[in-house]
Amino acid sequence: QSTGPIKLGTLTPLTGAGGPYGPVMAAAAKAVADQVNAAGGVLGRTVEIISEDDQTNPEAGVRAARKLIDVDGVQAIMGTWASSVTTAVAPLCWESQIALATVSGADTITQLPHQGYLFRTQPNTALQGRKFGEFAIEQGAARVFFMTPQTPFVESQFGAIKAAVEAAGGHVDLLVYDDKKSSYRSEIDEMLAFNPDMLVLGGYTPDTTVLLKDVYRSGFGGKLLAFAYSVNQKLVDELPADVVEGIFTISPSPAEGATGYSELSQLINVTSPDTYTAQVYDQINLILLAIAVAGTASGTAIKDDLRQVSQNPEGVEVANAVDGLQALAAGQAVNYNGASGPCDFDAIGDILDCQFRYEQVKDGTLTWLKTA
Amino acid sequence: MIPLIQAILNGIMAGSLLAIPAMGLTAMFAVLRYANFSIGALATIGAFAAWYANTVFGWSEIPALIAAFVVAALVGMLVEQLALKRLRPAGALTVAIASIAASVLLENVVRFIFGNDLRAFDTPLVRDWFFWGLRVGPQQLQNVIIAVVIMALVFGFLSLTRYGKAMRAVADNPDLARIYRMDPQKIAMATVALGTGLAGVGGMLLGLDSAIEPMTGSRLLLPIFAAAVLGGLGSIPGALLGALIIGVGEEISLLFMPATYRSAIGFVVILLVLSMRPQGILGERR
Amino acid sequence: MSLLEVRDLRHAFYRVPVLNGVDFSVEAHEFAGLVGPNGAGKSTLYNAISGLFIPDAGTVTFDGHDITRMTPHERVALGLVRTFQMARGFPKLTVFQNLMLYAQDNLGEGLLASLFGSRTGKQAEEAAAAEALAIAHRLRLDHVIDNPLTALSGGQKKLVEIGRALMARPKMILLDEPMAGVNPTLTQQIADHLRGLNADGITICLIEHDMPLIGQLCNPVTVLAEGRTLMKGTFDAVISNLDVQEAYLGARKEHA
Amino acid sequence: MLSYLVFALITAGIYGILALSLNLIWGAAGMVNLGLVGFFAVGAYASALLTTLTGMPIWLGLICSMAVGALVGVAATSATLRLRGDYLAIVTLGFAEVVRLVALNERWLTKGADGISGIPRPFAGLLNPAQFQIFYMVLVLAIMIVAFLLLRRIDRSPFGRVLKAIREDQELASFAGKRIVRFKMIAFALSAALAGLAGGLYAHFQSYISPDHFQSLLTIYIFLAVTAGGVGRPAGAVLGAFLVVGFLEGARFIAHIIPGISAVQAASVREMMVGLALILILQFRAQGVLPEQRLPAPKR
Amino acid sequence: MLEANAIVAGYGAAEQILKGASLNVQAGELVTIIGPNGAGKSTLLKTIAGLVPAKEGKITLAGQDVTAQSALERAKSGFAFVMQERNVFGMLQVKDNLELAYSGPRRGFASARDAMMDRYPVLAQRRHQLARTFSGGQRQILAMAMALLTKPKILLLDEPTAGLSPKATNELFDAIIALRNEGMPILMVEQHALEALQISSRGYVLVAGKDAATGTGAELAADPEIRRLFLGG
Ligand SMILES: Nc1ncnc2c1ncn2[C@@H]1O[C@H](COP(=O)(O)OP(=O)(O)OP(=O)(O)O)[C@@H](O)[C@H]1O
Ligand SMILES: Nc1ncnc2c1ncn2[C@@H]1O[C@H](COP(=O)(O)OP(=O)(O)OP(=O)(O)O)[C@@H](O)[C@H]1O
Ligand SMILES: [Mg+2]
Ligand SMILES: [Mg+2]
Repeated sequence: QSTGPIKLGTLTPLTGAGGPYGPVMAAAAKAVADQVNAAGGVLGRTVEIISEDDQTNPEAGVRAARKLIDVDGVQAIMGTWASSVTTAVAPLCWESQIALATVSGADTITQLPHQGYLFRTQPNTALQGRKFGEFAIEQGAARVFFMTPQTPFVESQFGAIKAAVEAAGGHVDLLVYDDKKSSYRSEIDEMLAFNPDMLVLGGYTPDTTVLLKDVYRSGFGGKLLAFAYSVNQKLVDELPADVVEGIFTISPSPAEGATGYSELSQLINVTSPDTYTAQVYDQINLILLAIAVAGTASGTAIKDDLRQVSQNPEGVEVANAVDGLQALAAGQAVNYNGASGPCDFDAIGDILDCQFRYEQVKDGTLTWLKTA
Repeated sequence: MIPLIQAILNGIMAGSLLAIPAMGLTAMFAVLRYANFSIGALATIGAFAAWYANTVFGWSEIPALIAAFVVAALVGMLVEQLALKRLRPAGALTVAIASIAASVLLENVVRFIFGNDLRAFDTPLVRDWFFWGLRVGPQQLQNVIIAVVIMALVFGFLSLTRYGKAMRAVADNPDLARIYRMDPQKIAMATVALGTGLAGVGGMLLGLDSAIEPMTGSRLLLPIFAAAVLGGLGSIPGALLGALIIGVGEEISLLFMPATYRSAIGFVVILLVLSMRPQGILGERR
Repeated sequence: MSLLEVRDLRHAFYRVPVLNGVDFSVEAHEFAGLVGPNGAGKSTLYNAISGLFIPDAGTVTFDGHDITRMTPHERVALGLVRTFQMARGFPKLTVFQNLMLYAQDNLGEGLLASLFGSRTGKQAEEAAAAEALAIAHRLRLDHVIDNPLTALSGGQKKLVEIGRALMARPKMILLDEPMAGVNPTLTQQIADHLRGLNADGITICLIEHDMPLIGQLCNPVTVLAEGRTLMKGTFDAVISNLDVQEAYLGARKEHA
Repeated sequence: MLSYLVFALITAGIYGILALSLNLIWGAAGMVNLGLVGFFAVGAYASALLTTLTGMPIWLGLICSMAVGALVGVAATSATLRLRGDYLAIVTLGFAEVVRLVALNERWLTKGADGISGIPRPFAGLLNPAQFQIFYMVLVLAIMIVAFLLLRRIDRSPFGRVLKAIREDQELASFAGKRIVRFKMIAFALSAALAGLAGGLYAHFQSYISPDHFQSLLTIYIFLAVTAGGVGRPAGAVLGAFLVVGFLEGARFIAHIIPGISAVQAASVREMMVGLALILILQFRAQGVLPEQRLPAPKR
Repeated sequence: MLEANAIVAGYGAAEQILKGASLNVQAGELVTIIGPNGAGKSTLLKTIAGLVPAKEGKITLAGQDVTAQSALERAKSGFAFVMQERNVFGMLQVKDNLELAYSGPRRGFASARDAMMDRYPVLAQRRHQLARTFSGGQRQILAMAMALLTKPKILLLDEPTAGLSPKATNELFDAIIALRNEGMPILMVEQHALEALQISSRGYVLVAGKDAATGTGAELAADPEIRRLFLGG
């Protein structure tokens, strides 16, 4: 297929448990496509985004992916969120020689025999856990309590937190809760019984909202640390100010001074886009650049030439596809540094290195503390 | 001892949230003899209506509660009129299944209009009260009281007033009701308004306690249904009791079970109770 | 030993006593009658005998077995079948299917026989079908044989009720007002048939308010009143009893 | 496009087997199994674990998924078979929840939320992906048709007649001398076995399963399928399953035609259409497209 | 008073059960319909009461055409109907059955109910019992009491004595005669056919959806052919 628009698919959760995240992700991909098309497209072809809903359900996700691949003929699928969906969809992709870019966290994903067709922009979960633990220590916490719903990465995350905190002589404990409940009073009682001075929240926005309210009611006096994708500006705005004041958040981030994140924020008109949106933004930029470098729009081309644009030491640094395409047109090599990080990948498709941005809710807004 | 009492208190507070929509479900079942599963989506709609009234019009809690009731009841009647009414001759289960389809439809109408974002009410959160090493939430206490009051009102209405008796008569035998000058259509609609309105109120209280999004209500549909069955489908006090038992059972289970198995405990409680009382706690034998 | 023997049966619903120590027995091959005022407890007695509920006290023995606490189907398996006063049935199934379901020991009902069509199963099924058609014909149900029960008249439902008992060919049939609502002419024909069954050895117990019919068919007749056995005797002895006349038959006024 | 249709047919075939399972237990015997997806999951996990851990051949795994489905089904529900229908509904609902929680939390057995990947596919080495799909479609549809023929036979047989009697009035059925608990147990075991088989077929097709696969939405879809197709008639169940898959997939294309809506709005339109289509079918055919048949009595 | 003319009716779209049945009841008349099972007697009463729609024909009450009215409207215009089956609210207590049946001004209820309970003491003794636990005969009595509480203009009775003891049957017939004597038009279906015809002013024999014969009660009861075919001897 070498004429007509270049077709790319997003497969994000638009309904179901991941519902709060998927829509913005799809919108971000679309916005990049529009931007690129306005600047003349890629290889002289326009870019078309087809958005399907994985319903946060691998069964439905596979059905949607089949449609994207077999009917729409997309060359890449971006944005799969739930690890189970990614794992279910991945074989379809490598069998059909389609690239799959994911934001899922489960460690097992990149160990699948994907022959390079899969890459993910989400940093390794153990790494995130370590950052949590180190930050807790830094904040002077000696007793850290981790509350999380059941996810594929509970163990590795908790293990890393534990290692980091115990190395500094602290204590940790874990509670895995059921994320479909409307109140967590007894879970909080259990947490209080441990008497932690820092509570780490591992959930997503819906359950974290409920949890934070109950934490507030309980009069818990310790510090709170959460993923920025759950305690985002939206949540901060919606909850009463006293409930969220002082919460620390942590998220993967590009190096300080990189422009990708703020450009994304402008492009989709969202004050502080969550990490998943930033990652999808990076995914489509990378894919378009890889296509441009390869000169053909195919999954194999993307797979083969992704690292040409993501981590080319000779390349000029670019933070979006339009700039990158221009640079390529001018005969330069490019090195993409995006909104979620520098986007350099190892052989199995994991990101090599990532910085984290630390923020804290101050007077009702997420305020930057540091990037490290 | 303290943790046990605390768990019971927590359970009562959690259970009272399920109770109101469960009473709506059971009230409709008492009269119409089918389980209207659209109450999940209608609870969401009630929550959104109240949220809209609260954050956009600035209404306070009680008027917002009324808005939740009215809007959910109107939508509920519309669903009954357009989608369910004509199916009644085909049997209770067909209607119940159609109400699930209606629920899917409604949930996505909400999603279409409001998106998936979480929303919260513009009301202050209150810290718990502490005494004797226990803590209770004033707002949750208020939910318990609302649930009990609604239970008393609805129960009194159905069993003491002539209109309430007429509702049950229609449930029993619509043809005979017609001969005795009762209008099954009107009465069915009134029941649906009552039941779905209660679902709306339940949705708002749920939203006050947690957050509002298109799945707020349907997420809890199963425990709500379970509460109604446990109490004995058709029994209003039963629905309240069933909800409290499920709530307390789940919270107590946390004392000795991993929290992730919490919702399974609800079902174990149901199994235990039902094996002793097959008709539900307060259910009438059929 | 009687075929059916009920001793000192007692039962109360929500503390309201209904059976207050009923003694009742039916000998093998008898055509017994059971009468009594409305609310005397006749149907309740049948309910206890057939296993609809377990009585508070007393025993029921049938054919030498203590059946007081057996499940209904175990009692049927022993050869005791009943009909209901308020005709019930499987509403969406046809008259034919309703009848077929009462055929006992139908080997065709096994899963394997149903799936793979065993010879004996097929034969049993065919025999039952022939029987069902004959009974339907006798009960004037031919033209509604494929109707679901919901599409029958009140009397026709009662006829199906009778028909099901006939299908079972058990040791004993308990009939609860089978003729109420059945046209008098047909009643006569059914009565003849019942008498024939009885002659073939099937024990029958009949509850009826139609006194001429009881007189025609039953001997002995037991009278139940207020949950107790008032008396048992021949039909003539029963109707000439003053207590029975007072409680049950009523003084007959001449109508203007 | 062709491979998409093949895929859709495989999905429909698996849904069809599930619908047949539900129709047997609900349509024929009147027992409401709200935990259908739980039995589907049990079957899927059984075959997946046995084939990946013990290297059992796939056909044996599938047989085991039926056996395990039936066993677990009977064990979970035997206590309720004496009780009225609503309680079976609740117990099965709880069963599905417990299955999901066990699959999610008992990592030693099920690998938790990670799920089990690398489940073997039959003849995977011999066929390329496209050939495999076609082979699997034939396999699934053939199994579905066999199941359909068997269930239709049951439906019209004396055994099926007893089930229907139990559905109509189980108390009366016992007064007709039927051992209702036994009949219900057999029916439930059969139905659970079928759901388990569907699960096994699903697992070996997808080669990956996880707790997320088994959400109650699937149970809802199957209930909708059976209701729309016609409760109490195997052909109706199969038709309903194909209709539902048709709606689920067809709605995608329609949702994309509507201009000016966001992705999430398109997704909600898609689901709305599925709900609406089923409501509309029921408005016009309250008994489903292929209503239950009444067999005429044989002629004298 | 009541006139039904060439009624065609049935259940569902295609089926015809009544194929042009006609009858009338004059003021102060007791009219009995007899006929074999499945002839359409109940269907005719249900059509008159409005529970089964008439496909053809006309029904008038006191000169007013009610054919187009619903069952509810007809009940309001003065029909009372004791159905053959399911004629009480089984899930309600006896006292609630009576309360719902009563249709006069609220404050007259207590005395009307007490009068009814005096007439049928079983209703007073068992006022809190659920109607569905009543014995067959008790149920018939309750149904009759409910119909009478509506103070109807015309009374339709479908086998009111089915299941009643001989004594209760006689008492009920006496009560019906008393009502007739008060001027209440009554249309009754009975399988106690001979007794019913004896107390009726007129009777109809309904066969296969049509009125096959009519005459005074005594005439019909004496007709040997009718006796043989429908009266059992
Ligand atoms: N579940 C119950 N609760 C309370 N009372 C009951 C219940 N079942 C039956 N009764 C009462 O028990 C008595 C006996 O009823 P039963 O049906 O046995 O009478 P019967 O002799 O068959 O009368 P009939 O000739 O009218 O059919 C009646 O007074 C009835 O009201
Ligand atoms: N709900 C129904 N749907 C379809 N057909 C029906 C229905 N009710 C009755 N029928 C049929 O209509 C015919 C007349 O029924 P109807 O009840 O009027 O008879 P009937 O004269 O009252 O008989 P009975 O003396 O047995 O009560 C019967 O053949 C019956 O099969
Ligand atoms: Mg009786
Ligand atoms: Mg009749």
